[in-house]
This record gives sequence, structure tokens and C-alpha cells, in this order.
Amino acid sequence: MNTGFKIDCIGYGLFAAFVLLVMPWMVDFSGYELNSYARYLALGMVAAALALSWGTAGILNLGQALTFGVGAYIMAMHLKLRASESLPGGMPDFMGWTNVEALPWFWQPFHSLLFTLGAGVLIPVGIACLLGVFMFRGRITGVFVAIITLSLMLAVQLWIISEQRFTGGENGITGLAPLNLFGWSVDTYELSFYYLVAGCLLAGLAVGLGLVRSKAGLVLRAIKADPERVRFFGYDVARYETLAFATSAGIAGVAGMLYALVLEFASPTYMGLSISLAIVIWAAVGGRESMVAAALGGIGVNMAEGRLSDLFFDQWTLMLGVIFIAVVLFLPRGIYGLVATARDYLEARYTERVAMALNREQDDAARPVADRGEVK
Amino acid sequence: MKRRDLLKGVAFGGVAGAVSLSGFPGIWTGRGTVLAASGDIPVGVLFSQTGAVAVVESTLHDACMMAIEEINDNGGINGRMITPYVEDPASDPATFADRANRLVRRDNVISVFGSYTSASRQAVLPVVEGQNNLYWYPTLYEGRECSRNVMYGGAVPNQQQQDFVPWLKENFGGRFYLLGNDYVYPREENNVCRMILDEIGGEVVNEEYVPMGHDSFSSIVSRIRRDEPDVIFCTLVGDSDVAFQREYRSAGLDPDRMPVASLTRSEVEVAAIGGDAAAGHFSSAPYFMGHESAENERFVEAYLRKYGDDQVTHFVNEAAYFQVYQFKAAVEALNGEELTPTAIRDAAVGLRFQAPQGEVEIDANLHTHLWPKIAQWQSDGQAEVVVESDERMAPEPYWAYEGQVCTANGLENA
Amino acid sequence: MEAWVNEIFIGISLASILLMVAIGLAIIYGTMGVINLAHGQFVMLGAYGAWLLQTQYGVSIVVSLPVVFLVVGLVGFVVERTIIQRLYHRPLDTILATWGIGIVLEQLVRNVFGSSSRYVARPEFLEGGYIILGAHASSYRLFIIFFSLGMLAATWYLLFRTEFGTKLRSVIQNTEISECYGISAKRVYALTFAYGAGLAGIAGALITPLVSVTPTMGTSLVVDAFLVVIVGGVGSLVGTAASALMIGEATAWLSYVLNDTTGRILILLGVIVLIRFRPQGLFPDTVRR
Amino acid sequence: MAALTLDALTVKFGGLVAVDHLDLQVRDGELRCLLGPNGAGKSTTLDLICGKTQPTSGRILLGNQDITNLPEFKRARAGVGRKFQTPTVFKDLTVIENLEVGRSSEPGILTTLRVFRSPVRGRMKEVLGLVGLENEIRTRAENLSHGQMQWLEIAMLLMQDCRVILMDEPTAGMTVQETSQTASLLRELRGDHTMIVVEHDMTFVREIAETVTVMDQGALLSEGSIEAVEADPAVREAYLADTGDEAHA
Repeated sequence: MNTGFKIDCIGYGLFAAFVLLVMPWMVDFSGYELNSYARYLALGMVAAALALSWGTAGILNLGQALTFGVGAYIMAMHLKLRASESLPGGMPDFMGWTNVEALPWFWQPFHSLLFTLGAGVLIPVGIACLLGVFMFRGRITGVFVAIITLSLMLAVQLWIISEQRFTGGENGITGLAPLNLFGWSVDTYELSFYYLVAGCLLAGLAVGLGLVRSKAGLVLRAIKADPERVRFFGYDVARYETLAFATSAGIAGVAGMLYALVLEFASPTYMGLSISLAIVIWAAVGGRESMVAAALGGIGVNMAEGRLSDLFFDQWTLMLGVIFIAVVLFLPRGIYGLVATARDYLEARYTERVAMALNREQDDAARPVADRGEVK
Repeated sequence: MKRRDLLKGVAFGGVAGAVSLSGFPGIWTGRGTVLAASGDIPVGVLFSQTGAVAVVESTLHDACMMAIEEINDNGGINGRMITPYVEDPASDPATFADRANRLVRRDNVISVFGSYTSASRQAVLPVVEGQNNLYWYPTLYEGRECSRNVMYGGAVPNQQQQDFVPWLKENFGGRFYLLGNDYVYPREENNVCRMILDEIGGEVVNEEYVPMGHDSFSSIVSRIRRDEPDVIFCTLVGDSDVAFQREYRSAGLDPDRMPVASLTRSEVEVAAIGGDAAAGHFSSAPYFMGHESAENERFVEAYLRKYGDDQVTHFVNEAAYFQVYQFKAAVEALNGEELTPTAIRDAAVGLRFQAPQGEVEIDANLHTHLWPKIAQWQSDGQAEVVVESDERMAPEPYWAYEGQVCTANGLENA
Repeated sequence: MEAWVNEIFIGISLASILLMVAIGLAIIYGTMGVINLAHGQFVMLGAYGAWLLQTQYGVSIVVSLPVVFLVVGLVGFVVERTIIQRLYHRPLDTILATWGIGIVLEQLVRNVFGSSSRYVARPEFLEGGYIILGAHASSYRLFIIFFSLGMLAATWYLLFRTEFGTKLRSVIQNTEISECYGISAKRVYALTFAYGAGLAGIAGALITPLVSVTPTMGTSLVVDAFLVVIVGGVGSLVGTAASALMIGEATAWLSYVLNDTTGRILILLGVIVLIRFRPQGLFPDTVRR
Repeated sequence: MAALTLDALTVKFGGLVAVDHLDLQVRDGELRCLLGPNGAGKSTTLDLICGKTQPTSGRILLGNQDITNLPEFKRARAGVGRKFQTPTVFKDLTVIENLEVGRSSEPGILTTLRVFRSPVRGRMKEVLGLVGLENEIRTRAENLSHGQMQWLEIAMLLMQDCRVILMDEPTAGMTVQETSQTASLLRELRGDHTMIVVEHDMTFVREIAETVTVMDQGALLSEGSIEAVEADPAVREAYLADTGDEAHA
């Protein structure tokens, strides 16, 4: 438990330095790229959220984009209402076109910023809790979890597209007002906005790391290895799995809210099949075992995508495909695996040297350390 | 992880690292392709080359690039070359926004030509409006938008339907079956269609939407068989349109008694449907490949020569083509004044250009006056124009909304 | 009455397409535990194969099937040998690798053939249709129904009545013991994967007259096929057929009574409930362990 | 008083009756050995007690509490611990992490979310000493020897501090020396914990057993001291009928 804690802190610190200093430095702390980078951070955050459920608890959520998208829609609803204040009934334009008489009740509370911010976390968490209880009480695991989460996401996406009167349909919710955060009008191209996103990402990671490094996280890692065995120690496995699943959903919800802010619209493609699989791939490239590594994977792949698409135009998809295959084949634990293996190797060498030194000192006077596994 | 894997991994990571570190950090921000020489005119070209929408959008890209090349080959605009900055938004709205951002904010283009779907246009809007740039959008769309930063080159509902719906009622009867993909455009077109039908005494027997990309139409065809409408008023796009028309054919329905009247079907879809299955049905659009005019002959000939005989021109890539010439005319009209997106926009209003479909004109509301046509598809995959408007039709993006007018000052409520 | 018969026929017809696409997937998933997300792209390759043969050499779809089967099978073989083979002990990772393979195949096809949507004509002798019990049945759809049953039967025969099938089943049961008896597990797996890919190719060629042929056509197919395989039960051919039929009929009826969107949403929710309460599938396990 | 009572416990798998109206009482602090030929239903009985398998009929009482219909984790909380035949420790976790998972007196999320350290003192230290793993606390379980893994699992059960420990062949795969160390470990635990041990190794059984229960074909065959059981003709017959490897019993 506390073994990995120090290493976590170092990793987290380095990551924070990268996000807070190096990335803005790369663009001289200004310019439109900050907006792109903020977008990458939001995507890195959702990759980290997936790593929490997948890497820690072994729950492969192929519908991670569902809660991400829900978060984005929640933020967009608030901003749309603010943009529609001057329209008849304060109703979004797309509702007026489809002859909606009055603002529907489930839109009403999104006038409030506080409600919106709370809902952006709690609604995804609520969805995940319900789905988690539904699945994990039935001891659904592995590929079945993947299929269920994927199917649910596709169903919700279809529903959102078809209920155009209330959701904006295929176009999503567009034409948003800028966010006014307690008097601070957010400009998404400013350094301050970038730091807002970075702060949320680091906070989300801190929450996740806290969970992973607590005893609850230890139990989750045990569940990943052998859920059956954990039950016989008296842990309610379904509840633990739901905990990881819901925390992951909450972080994804925040990431979604930020994403809608960055792009200034919400679209049903945010909860689509391709982004969901992309999230899995980002986490795999970075390393699913560590949230920080997964976030780095999300940021790195998207940065690379931005660059490759610039250099190689439409052939970048081909290159990305090849890179993914190569990572899966040669780096099964992602980039994190490289670091971890190197670390373990060094650690083993060090222990070996210490042990040898000890042996020499003790010589025949004492029995070798390795033989001491005896019952008194 | 085994030792051998580790070594492989290190090698792999090392190469990736070496690539990414060279020129750090500039490599993350600079542009790969050639920068515009001073004096050149930078424009963005933003059509998907990959992803689901690439089927249509790649042809818009081709037409747009051809126009740019033609202009440059003929000495550019007032001697200045157009430098196209090309991006591939991969059919994804979020990527559209990101790439538009790059074009407008990094490459400092003074106009962007791009996109096919409404969703992608709306994704780009915050970017071009935020920077007061100019977006040339060639596609027919649902109207009721009045941005001062978008040049709308395609038809809006009144331009496609005002002549078409009464003509259909006259020739086939007034019982319409409305069928479309589930998104903004079909719903709005059907809304307009209902209004026209109300006015002229027709009726809607059914109105139905299927998800984008949906390709099994058996149930719908059996419902059509049940309802026996006079006209199937169709706003399906892409794969759905193809699958539907083939299903219609194999179900043995008769185009003479129950034709499909489409607002979205162009030569692209017909090529995929197959001429036999499409023959006898109707489309309404301002342009068809088979339209007879000297300008069109030149356009089609040049296009096929450049991109191959199996390609087609259609009402969206025609607009993608002529919009570049409208841009050229606007820049010429500025006559050496400073080139800014707003100046180009203001200079473009009222300009006329002899497009392949006929002489088009840009309205003060930034939409385009077009020449509506009704055509019947033939088994060779071409459309034969059966009705041709004798005057340019004005674009009224808020036609269906009483009291709302799109003017040079933006949306006005009367 | 007519409407009833009609909907039943439509359901069977949808089921036959699902089945064609799903059989190959079921074989690969059932025997090797590989979740092959590139399956849709194998289908797409088959469709392009049929298109190429028709436009270049004027070959009808039906005639092109053996060529398509062999070529796509060969692609599958190469993919298995170079990539999948290294992943048998990490089944969930195959999701990632095969998704990457899918991306690569899609882009390669786009590079070679372009993004346009392609047209393939149905064979002339399958034009037209029949009236059965008052319902309209197109001959091509009837053909596909029978062909898919044929594929099912051939696969069953291959698995349970041939030496290769025996070897395959013994490898699935116990790889080590089989190897002691001189069966090369690697070879058996590679051939099975190739066979599954070949079936996908055939399915792709046969659906060309119904849908449009584009580089992106595979993605939506693979999701549906996967639902069919999982609902049917891992490794069970009968289960795959039954679940294809169930989903096909449910789609037909729900889209007839309600509409296509609601129908699809309900199917997805139904699949979720089925998996939750019957994760072993409709007909669990006849081949695997 | 009985720590554990089985009352006409029966389970059928399809047509096969794996455990057939089994009655069993184990005293508090007793070390009970469960013997029987292959397929006698010994492991299944343990599965039934710990909740891995649900009985078809009959009751299981832990003290006075009826645990027949409780899910596994609630039985564990009530005080049933299980050691499996092959050592089932968490191989990716270190020794101390395994033990921390084992320390499950407060298994609720609200508690575990607030625990961040597992200091080696008190009970943890004691147990580590008992099984001789105090020098391996940072070793990942997969790097332990087979015998150490078995002890680790026993140690986890000790951390769990359960009233009744069910052990399925705790010496399987151990060397002679390791086996005798295990025997002395079990003797030490006797009294504080109630234990049911399934074992084939008769030498080991003789070393530890007080009372022995013999099962055959799912039913109780004989019960008593080791000598009495070995003298029972029914037991001899059952083992002779079994062509398996325990004929020496």
C-alpha cells in the first residue's frame, strides 16, 4: 500500500510540472494552442478515469464516453440557456423550431450554475451507480461488462439524436454563451482557462490516486486479480466495483464538462463508439495501471495526432493504427510498463547487492536470509 | 513483462522519443507544409478525407482544389496566388472545430472553404465567429441560420421546395410519405413540406426518421406498401439513401405510380445505388451533371480529366467549385484594399458569377440566389432536367418562420 | 395476415445477414477467445473484392465468392501470423490490436480505391421476387437466407465431421496434450482465423447489392455481429444462429410496430438485460471447454 | 457449544448427489479432519459452508446463526474463513498487501477509504512471525516459494480472525519439512480457532487430528478418533473400493 505511494507522488509531481509548466512553455504561454492543449487535457482526464476502473479494478468500460458525453451535455445545457435569455420564453432556438411550447422541466434547473456544476459530477455518478449495481450484483465481468456498457452508450446516443426537440439532435447543442464563473467570464483561449482545466485534471487525478492508494484501492486490485477470493474475506465485491466505476464516471463527467467548454458545443459524437475505443487506446498506450500514465497517454496521443495530421495530412490514421498495434504487441503495459519494469529491475539489482553484502558479512555465523522461512 | 519485451519496448520508445525530441518544442507548434509566401492569399480547405462523410466531402475537396488550381494557373487573383491550407477533419465535429481553429488562428487564413454536414458547420461556427473570419459553406442546408461569418452556397428549403412540391402534387397526387434520416435537415425540410402541402391541399400520410447510416429498410418499404402514398418525399442521405432505393427496387415498387422525390440525392448517391434502381425517380436541386450549358461542359470535362472518368459532379461540389470563384471575384472587387474576411464578405454581396448551373448571385443575407431544377434519373446514372426555373430564386432561410427575416444586419424580427 | 408473413420474412432476412457476418466472428471468438474488432473490415474487404472483380472482369458476385474467400482468408492468415498469435494469452488486448488493424485496413483501402461509395449489381438470375403467402420476397434475399444456412451447415460440418475440426476442438480443449499428439496448435489457430476471415469476406461480397460499399462500412456491422455472438453464447453455432434470428425478428417487428430508432434502442436494452441475466448465452458452450 | 453445525445438508448437481444429508457438529476450538476417497464430497462440503456453492436443502449454523442463505461475503463477515487447495493469494500484491486484504474485520468502503498504511505491529507482526514471513513483507507473492504461498494464505486467514477456518489440503505440494512445520503451525492455532481440515496425507493427519470425520459418496461414513476410524470396517471397505491413491489409509 504505502510501497507505491512515494513513487506515485513523484509521478504525480512530474506530471503536474509537465502540465502546468512544460506544456504552456511549449507554446510560450499564449496562443490558440492553449485551447487545443486544454482539449487534450480534458481527453487525458477521461483516459485517466478509464484507467481507474480498468487498470485498478479490471472493469473494461467500453462506454466510458457515455458519462463523458453526459457531462458535456450538462455544461452545454447551462450555457445554452444563458445564450437563450433574450429569446421568447428563454427557450433554446432549436426548441422554438420544433414547436416546443415551454422550456421542459428537466431543462429548468440548469439555469443555475451551481446546480449545473453539481449535476455534471453527480448525474454521471448516479448513472454509473445504477448500472454498476445492475451489473456487478449479477457478477458480470470482463467482455460482458464491455458489451453492456457499450450497448447502453449506443442506446443513449441514439435516444439523444432522436429527441431533437429537447437535445438538439445530431447537431448537438451549439451556439453557447461563454461560461461566467462567479463573475469571471471564461475565455477559452486564455492561459487562465488552460490552468482551470489543468487544475481540474490534477484534482481529478488526486481524487483517483487517493482512492487507488487507500485500502479500498488495495481491495480493488485484489478484486481485479481474483474477485471470488476477495468475497471470502468478507468484502462486498459488487459495492467496491461500483465504487471504482462511479468514481471513474464522476471524473469523466468533469472531463466532459471541460470538453464542452473548450469546443463551445456538445455533440452526440462525444458519446460515440470511436471516441470510446479511442479512450481505451489512450489508456493502453500510457499504461492502464496508473491514472497519471493513462492521462499522459491521452494527452500524448492527441498531441501526436495533432502533429501527425499536420505533417502527413490524411495518412495519419494509418500511422496511428500502426502505433496502436505496435504498443499492444511490444508494450503490453503501455509506456508505464517500461518505466515500471526498469524500476523493478533496478530495485532487484539493488536488493541483490545488499543481500550479497549481508551474506558476506554474516558468512557462516548466521544462516542465509533466504532460509529463514521457518516456524518458530 | 519479459526481458525481451523490455528491450523491444526500449527500442520502440527510443525511436519515438528521438523523433519527438528533434526540434523540441517548436515541432509541436510549427506547420509541416509550406508557408504562404508574402503576397499570397492564404485560405483554408476543410473537407473530410477520412471517416464516414468522406464519401461526399472528398468530392467537395476535389472541386474546391480544382478551382484554386485553375485560378492559380491563370495568374491568380490580381497576380497573387491562392495558397490553400488543407486539413482533414475526419468526419468528426470536434476535429472540425480543432482544425478550423488551426486554420484561422495559426495559419491566419482569410477564408475557410469547408464541410458538408450541418453538425460540422455548427461545430466550426464558434471559431469563425469568434475570430470574425469567413466560412464558405457549399452545401444545401435547413436554413434558419443567419451568421454574418458564413457564405452559404447551397440551397435553403424554399429554393428546393417552392416549385418542387406543387409540381409533384400536380403530376402524381397530394399524398406524401415523408422519409428522412434523423437529424436537423430532414426534419426542417419536412416541416416546410408540410406547410406547402397545407397551402396547396395535399396531405402527409406518414412521417418517419431512421438513424444516420441505417441500412435496412424492409419494414419501411412494407409500411409504404401499406400506406400507398402518391409520392415518397425523401431526405435520406448517403448509405441510407442507397440502401433504401435498392430495397424499393427489389420490393418491386413502381416509380411511375409512387416515385421517390428526393432533396438530397445527387449523382454521388445514384452512382452507388446503380442507375437501374434509381431510374424514374426525381430530385430537386440547382445543379445536375447533365445540365446543358457551356460553363457546365467545361466544368465537367475538367473535373473528369483531373479526377478520373468514374467520378461525378453534383450540386454540392458544383457549389464548392463556384464559391472559390465568388471568393476570387470579391477579392478582385476589393481592388488592392486590405484583405480581411469582413472586407471580402462585404465586397461579395451582390456579385454575380456565371456558374455551371447558371448565373448565381450573392444576397445581402450571404445566401445565394440559385436556379432550381427538377430532374428525373435515368438508367445511365445521369439526371434529365424536366423542369427548369426561368428565374433565379432568392434564398429565404427563414421562409417557414413568419416574422423572422435574415438580412444584411443579421436576423431581424419583424 | 399478409403483414405478418411479411414481417416474419423481413426478420428472417435481417437475421440471415447478421448470421453471415457473425459466423466468422463466432468461430474466431469461440475457439480462440479473440475479440476481433477488425472483422467489419474483413467484411469490407470482401465487398471491395466483389466490386473489383465485377467492374474489372465483369464477374458476377456469386462467381467471385471463392476468390473473395481465399483472398480475405489469406489476409486473415497473415494478420493472425503476424499479430494475433502473440496475443492469445491476453484476450482483452486483442480488442485494441484488432481495432488498430481495422483502422489500418480501412485506410489502405481508402488509399487504393478512394472514399467514393461503390455500386455492385446483383446477379441477373436473382432479379425479381416471389409472392409467398401474400408477402413479397425478393429472390436475392431468399438466396441470402439459404446461403447463410449453407454457411452455417458447412461450418458445423467442418468443426464436427472433419479431421481439421477434430484437431481444432482438441486444441481448444487442451493445447498441450494436443501438441504431444503432433497437432500444431499454431497452424490450427492460423487456419481457423483465416477461415473466419474468409467467411467475413463472403458475407461482405454478398451484402454489396443491399448496401453501399465504402471504406467505413465495417464499423457498424461489427458491433451488431458482436451482440449476436455474445447473446448466442461463446462458441455455440446454434446459439449464434438462434440469437441472429431473435435479433433479426425483434428488429423487424419493433421497427414495424414502433419505428427504426426506438426499435434499435429497445434491442440494445434487451441485449443488456439478456447478457445480465444470461451471460453464458442462449446456448452455452458446445465447442469451448 | 458447537461452533459449526451442519443439519441434513444436501446438494445435487443435476442428477448427482454430491453431498447427501450430511450432519456434522464441530466444537468451538476443535481441529477436525475431514477424510474420504476422491469424490466423497469433502471439498464440496467446504464450498457449501463458505458459500461458494448453494445447498439444495439442509441448514448451516455458525454458532446459533443460520448462514444457509447468506452470500459469501456475509458468511465471511460472520466468521467463516476458507483456504483453498491451490494457494490462492493475490500474486501481484506484496506479502504485506495480501495480509492487509486479509485483515477484513471492517470491510466497509467507508472504512477502507480512510486506511492508507499497514504498519507492521500488533497482530500483523505476530502473524508474520507465526508463518515466518517477516523478512518478505515487501516481496510480491508471485515470487514466494510454494510453501511460503501456502503459509501466506494461512496468515491471511489469521488476519481475518475468523471463528471457523476451512482448509482444503493445506500441505499439498509441500516438502516433508514444510509439512511438519505446517502441522506445528496448526497445532498452535488449535484452541483459538475452530478448524476443519481436508487432508489426504495420513502422516499429517495423525500429527494434528483430534477427531476425524470420514465421508463417502456425499454421506457421513464414520466419525471418531483416528484409531477408531481406522479400525472401522466400513471405512476400510470404502477405501478399498476406491482404486485411487489413498488406499494406504
